[in-house]
Amino acid sequence: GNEENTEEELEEVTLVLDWTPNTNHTGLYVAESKEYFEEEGLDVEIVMPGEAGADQTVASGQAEFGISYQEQVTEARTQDIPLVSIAAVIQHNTSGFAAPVEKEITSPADFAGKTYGGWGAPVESAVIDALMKQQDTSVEDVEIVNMGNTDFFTAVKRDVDFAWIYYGWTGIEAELRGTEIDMIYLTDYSEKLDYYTPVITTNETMTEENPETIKKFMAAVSRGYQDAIDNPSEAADILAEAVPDLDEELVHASQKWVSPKYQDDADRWGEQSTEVWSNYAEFMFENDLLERELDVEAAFTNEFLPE
Amino acid sequence: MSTLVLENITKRFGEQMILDKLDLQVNDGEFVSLLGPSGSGKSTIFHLIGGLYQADQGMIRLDNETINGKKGSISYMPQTPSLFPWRTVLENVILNVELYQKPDKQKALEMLERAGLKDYANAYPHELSGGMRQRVAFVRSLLSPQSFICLDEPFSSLDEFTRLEMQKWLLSIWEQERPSVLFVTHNIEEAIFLSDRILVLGSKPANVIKEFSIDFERPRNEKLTLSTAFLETKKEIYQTLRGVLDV
Amino acid sequence: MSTLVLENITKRFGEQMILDKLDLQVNDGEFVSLLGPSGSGKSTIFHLIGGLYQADQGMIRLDNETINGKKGSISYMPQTPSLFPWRTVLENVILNVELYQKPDKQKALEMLERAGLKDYANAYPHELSGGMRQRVAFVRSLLSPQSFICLDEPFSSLDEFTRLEMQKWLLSIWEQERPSVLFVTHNIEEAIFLSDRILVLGSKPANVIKEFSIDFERPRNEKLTLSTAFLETKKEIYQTLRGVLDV
Amino acid sequence: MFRKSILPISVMIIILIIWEVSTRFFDIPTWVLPAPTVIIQEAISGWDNYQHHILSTVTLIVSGFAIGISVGLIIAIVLHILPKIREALYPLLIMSQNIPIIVLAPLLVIWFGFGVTPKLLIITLVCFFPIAVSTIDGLRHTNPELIHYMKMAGASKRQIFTKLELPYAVPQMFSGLKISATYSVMGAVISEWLGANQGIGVYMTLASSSFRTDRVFVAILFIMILCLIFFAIIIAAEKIILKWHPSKEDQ
Amino acid sequence: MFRKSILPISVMIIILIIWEVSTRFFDIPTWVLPAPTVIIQEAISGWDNYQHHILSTVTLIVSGFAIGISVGLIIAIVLHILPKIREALYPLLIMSQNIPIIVLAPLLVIWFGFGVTPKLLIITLVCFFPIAVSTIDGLRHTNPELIHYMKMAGASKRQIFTKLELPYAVPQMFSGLKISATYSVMGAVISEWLGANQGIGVYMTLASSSFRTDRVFVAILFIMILCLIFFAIIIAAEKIILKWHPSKEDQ
Ligand SMILES: Nc1ncnc2c1ncn2[C@@H]1O[C@H](COP(=O)(O)OP(=O)(O)OP(=O)(O)O)[C@@H](O)[C@H]1O
Ligand SMILES: Nc1ncnc2c1ncn2[C@@H]1O[C@H](COP(=O)(O)OP(=O)(O)OP(=O)(O)O)[C@@H](O)[C@H]1O
Ligand SMILES: [Mg+2]
Ligand SMILES: [Mg+2]
Repeated sequence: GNEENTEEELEEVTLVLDWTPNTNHTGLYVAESKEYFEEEGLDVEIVMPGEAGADQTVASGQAEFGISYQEQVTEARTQDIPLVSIAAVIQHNTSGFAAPVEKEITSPADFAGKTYGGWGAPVESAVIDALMKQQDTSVEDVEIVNMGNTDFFTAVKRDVDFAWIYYGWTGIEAELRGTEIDMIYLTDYSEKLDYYTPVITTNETMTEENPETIKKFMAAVSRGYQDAIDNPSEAADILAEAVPDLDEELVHASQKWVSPKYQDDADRWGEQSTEVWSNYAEFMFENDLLERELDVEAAFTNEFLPE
Repeated sequence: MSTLVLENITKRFGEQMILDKLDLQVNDGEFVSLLGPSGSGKSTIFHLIGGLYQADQGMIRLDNETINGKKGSISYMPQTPSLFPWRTVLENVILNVELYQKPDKQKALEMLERAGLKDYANAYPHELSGGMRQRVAFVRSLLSPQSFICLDEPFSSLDEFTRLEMQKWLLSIWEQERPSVLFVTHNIEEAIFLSDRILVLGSKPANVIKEFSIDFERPRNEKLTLSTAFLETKKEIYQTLRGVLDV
Repeated sequence: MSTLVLENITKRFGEQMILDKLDLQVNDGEFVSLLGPSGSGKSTIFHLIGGLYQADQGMIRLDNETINGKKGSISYMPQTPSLFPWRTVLENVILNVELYQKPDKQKALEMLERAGLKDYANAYPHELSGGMRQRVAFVRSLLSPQSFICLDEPFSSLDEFTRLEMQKWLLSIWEQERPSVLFVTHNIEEAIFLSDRILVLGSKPANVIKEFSIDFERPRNEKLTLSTAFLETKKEIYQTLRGVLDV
Repeated sequence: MFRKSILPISVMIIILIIWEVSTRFFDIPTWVLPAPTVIIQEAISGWDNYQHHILSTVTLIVSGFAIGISVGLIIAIVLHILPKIREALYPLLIMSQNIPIIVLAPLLVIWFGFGVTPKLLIITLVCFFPIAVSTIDGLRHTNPELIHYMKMAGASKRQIFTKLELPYAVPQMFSGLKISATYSVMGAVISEWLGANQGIGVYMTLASSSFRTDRVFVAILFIMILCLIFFAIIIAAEKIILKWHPSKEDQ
Repeated sequence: MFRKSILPISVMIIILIIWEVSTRFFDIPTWVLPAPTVIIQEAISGWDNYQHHILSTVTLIVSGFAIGISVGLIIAIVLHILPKIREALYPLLIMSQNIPIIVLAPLLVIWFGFGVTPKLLIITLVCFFPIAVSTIDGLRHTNPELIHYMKMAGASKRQIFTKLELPYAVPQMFSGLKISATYSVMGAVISEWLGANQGIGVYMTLASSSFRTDRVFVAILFIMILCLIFFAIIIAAEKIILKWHPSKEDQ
């Protein structure tokens, strides 16, 4: 970077989050707080998308970067939406099906006869079915209700027995509350379901016309996540300070849990592999979740990650 | 079968004293008219009797029952027709009966016919002329079940003949059923023709300046209005009223 | 400076024929009264002249200009006061002037004083008595800038003396400025006292049954009403009207 | 009725044409803004897929709207008859409109589960307010001359209310009804986001999350059609009930 | 004014007490339904953290509401004066209320970015409708006797409008204003979900996503307070403007 850059020369870019800030985003806030972006000559505005969601905004060029999920990018690309994933924030899928211990759901076979609370997407039943097939049961025995925006803890109070959560946030909250839950990770039961969630995205216009900007951006972000990996507690402080309305205790606990997962077994933070992308795309296609097959190579790239 | 007594009634609107210690009595079966300058307080007296306003002071008694602020004890025809725009003429005239019992539409239709409104039973008020609306309001008050009747300029918008018709009709009803009537008019002849007694009101604040007993024989008919005695009385009342205005 | 001519005017409401080939003329500076039974169509004639309704047939001309359906050519006082409840008395009387020019409040106040409403300039209409509202509407029409004046029973709610005051006032204005006036009333004496000519309307459908020229000398004063000639005329008109109603 | 709809329909058609042409001209991708023809095509070809959604939503709207206006009217009437209660509860009424549904959702779920009850509650919450406010205001502005007459005639409060104030408030009530009707459709769609297995709202979120903007617009299309139908019913009822009104005549 | 607020305030206090007692009695966890005392405590201790959110939202509401009612009034007036246009556009008006904001959101962001424009648009969209509908209805129900008088007096359409219809519609307009004012606050909060960095809506979603139910309720508390303040302003204005109304007197 060229530190001598005066402020007015900073290039303004917008980054749209997937939802509210959480520990998936820590690296971004660290990069901002430690002025890594400035050092790269960027002025980054981090925006919460609210109901709008990031994908279309990024694809249309209203924002340069966004946070999304592999599943979304896959679906978007098969609809000709020019979204490209440029980094995996967390190497392995940390999501899974959770249930309070008293529901006695410890393996996918226990799903049978229980009620699942989801948001009504077809992918849910496909994934549940994939897990249950491993144990010779089928999603047909599961009652699926749509719980909309209702959060996990509220939902399981009522008709719902289990739901799909990120352990790094909701699971940690459960720990803090002393609510004991059983967690069934997707990765434990199916290779194909070890997809990237979340990922950092940009659009094709950017990759074609502004690769330099992306490089600079990724350089700063990488440093941010590296710091978060090296020093979870300091990173958590930065996030909590940047977004004071978050619960500080949750941020710290979550950060401690998430930090080692950012890079995990990869060579460097953000690395994505063709195998993961094609695995999940295949899974989706096989389950009629995609209308056509994904051009895997175009969906992601590692070229903007720093060496 | 009703005697109305107003005793020592005082009424103010804001600063303005409208009635000052007014005394007034309508005996059982008596027909009393009120004459007085515009704005003197005649309608206000009705509003007090009807219980719409509270007197600042004094007592209003109907058959020895105090009715200060008590509503619904009189049958009332307001100065403006106050018809309900969404009700037809027929529905309007039975409004008052409806408040107390199941209305007798046949009787209402007969009354409307008498008032020359037979063809308009199903018209809405906005389709009527001013005088027709007034007649509707008059029929409505006649249909009311109360036995004490207060009429506030009921015939002001009628031509002389329709007016005479209505007067004669009113008298015929009065002679049959002998309700007590308190009647406001600006027409001295009308007052003399109809009343047993005429009260002339002064102004600012209003009070009964003079009282005239009208002793012409009943039943009366229109010929009376041509008699000298009638014209004599008229002149006298006229002079009194003029005096009121000059004060 | 206005001559009004109605030629061959026919007006129906639905099935009902109200006016049938009516002819009527008011000459420049003339004061013409309309007498006729309630519901005969007097107000309707005004509504036609004022352009509110369209005649089904016939021509209305003011100074040779056809004004069928043309509004705003006359100064008009409706049968009901039609005051704006959110405007004070003063604001109400200048309403009409406002439509054409900047109103002269001083003049309006003087007029109100003349009408005995000086103390009520800032009152709202609901604070007035019926007769007072009528006077407000009267003042409003007098203040209107148009030179042809149509008055629909302007004094029906006034006591005899206030009424006489208003009549004299109207006459004094009329004698000064000589507007053409078309005047509806149910009071025959009033019609004779004020008019140059009286038209008696028949009913269902209405038409001019008879015309009376009133040639009493001007300026007139109230003594006129006691003269035999006056009483004679009155009787005659009375008979005509009675005839109309008997038909 | 028919002649009257020519104008709005032509305006609609013009808008659609402009829309169609500009999407083609500027080459706007379908996922940003699908052309009307694309939407119609999807509406036709997908009919079998989504018709059950529409049916479910319509049921929800009708029952929710019925409950909503009943509640609104009852509240208005009670608050009008009992002014003390009005003073006490009016602020609460207003507050009720400011509980963000997103926040209410978890509570509703805890109390009522994922069934139809919380959804009806939300529609009711959305619907009752305009009709209640309009009716209260309408009732309070009854012509005082007529009220005076009724009082003098000895009408009881109830009679004044049923015979005078209520009919007098009808025009204003209809203003509220129109607003409520409009919102009821939206309310139903929102309520479905609270957790439902079918309905236009569900169809729409699914379409939205899988980037099928054309389907999102199909959903909007049906929402609008439903809404217009509702509105038309209200206006027809208004025409019938207010037929006495003189202002209708010279127009 | 003061005496009048005693009643609603006592009702509020009673509700709060019931709420407080039942949360304690049934031992309801804070993350399900925090007790009022907990909320107040958080409201006080967190003041420094969230006051900028409130300021930002208030600015948004005030400007959005101002634009919204202006648009609503202008639309009502134009549609009233030009009945042809009314026929053509009224259905579109109704439709405008049925574009789900959640669907509009991505489009608005794509068209206008994350600035203040799309937010004001949403508030306007939410606000303008009740005032427009009420005003149109109010204008149409002007006392026909007075209209006849004005016509006979030769008043131009504009004069009839400004001197008669507009003042006559004022009571009904205020019904609409009250509904609009109520919605403007909610509209602002919703608009912030469209992507904003501060505001009560942002504060609320943040609180909600980190399971801080007490803070969510602090947000609701402020939404309600804001809403009541707005409503009170409208009612005060109504009192002043409608002071001539006789119905006010005998109450
Ligand atoms: N609600 C009110 N508020 C204030 N003043 C009022 C009210 N009602 C009547 N007044 C005043 O009381 C006085 C008497 O009014 P009232 O209507 O009784 O007169 P009236 O004798 O019936 O006159 P008219 O013959 O013109 O009908 C008037 O000066 C009027 O201004
Ligand atoms: N808008 C209307 N719709 C239907 N019929 C009407 C309408 N206006 C007036 N009429 C009818 O026209 C006839 C004449 O009415 P108009 O008001 O002209 O009478 P008028 O001579 O002024 O009577 P009055 O002396 O009672 O005021 C009446 O029979 C009335 O019913
Ligand atoms: Mg009176
Ligand atoms: Mg008339």
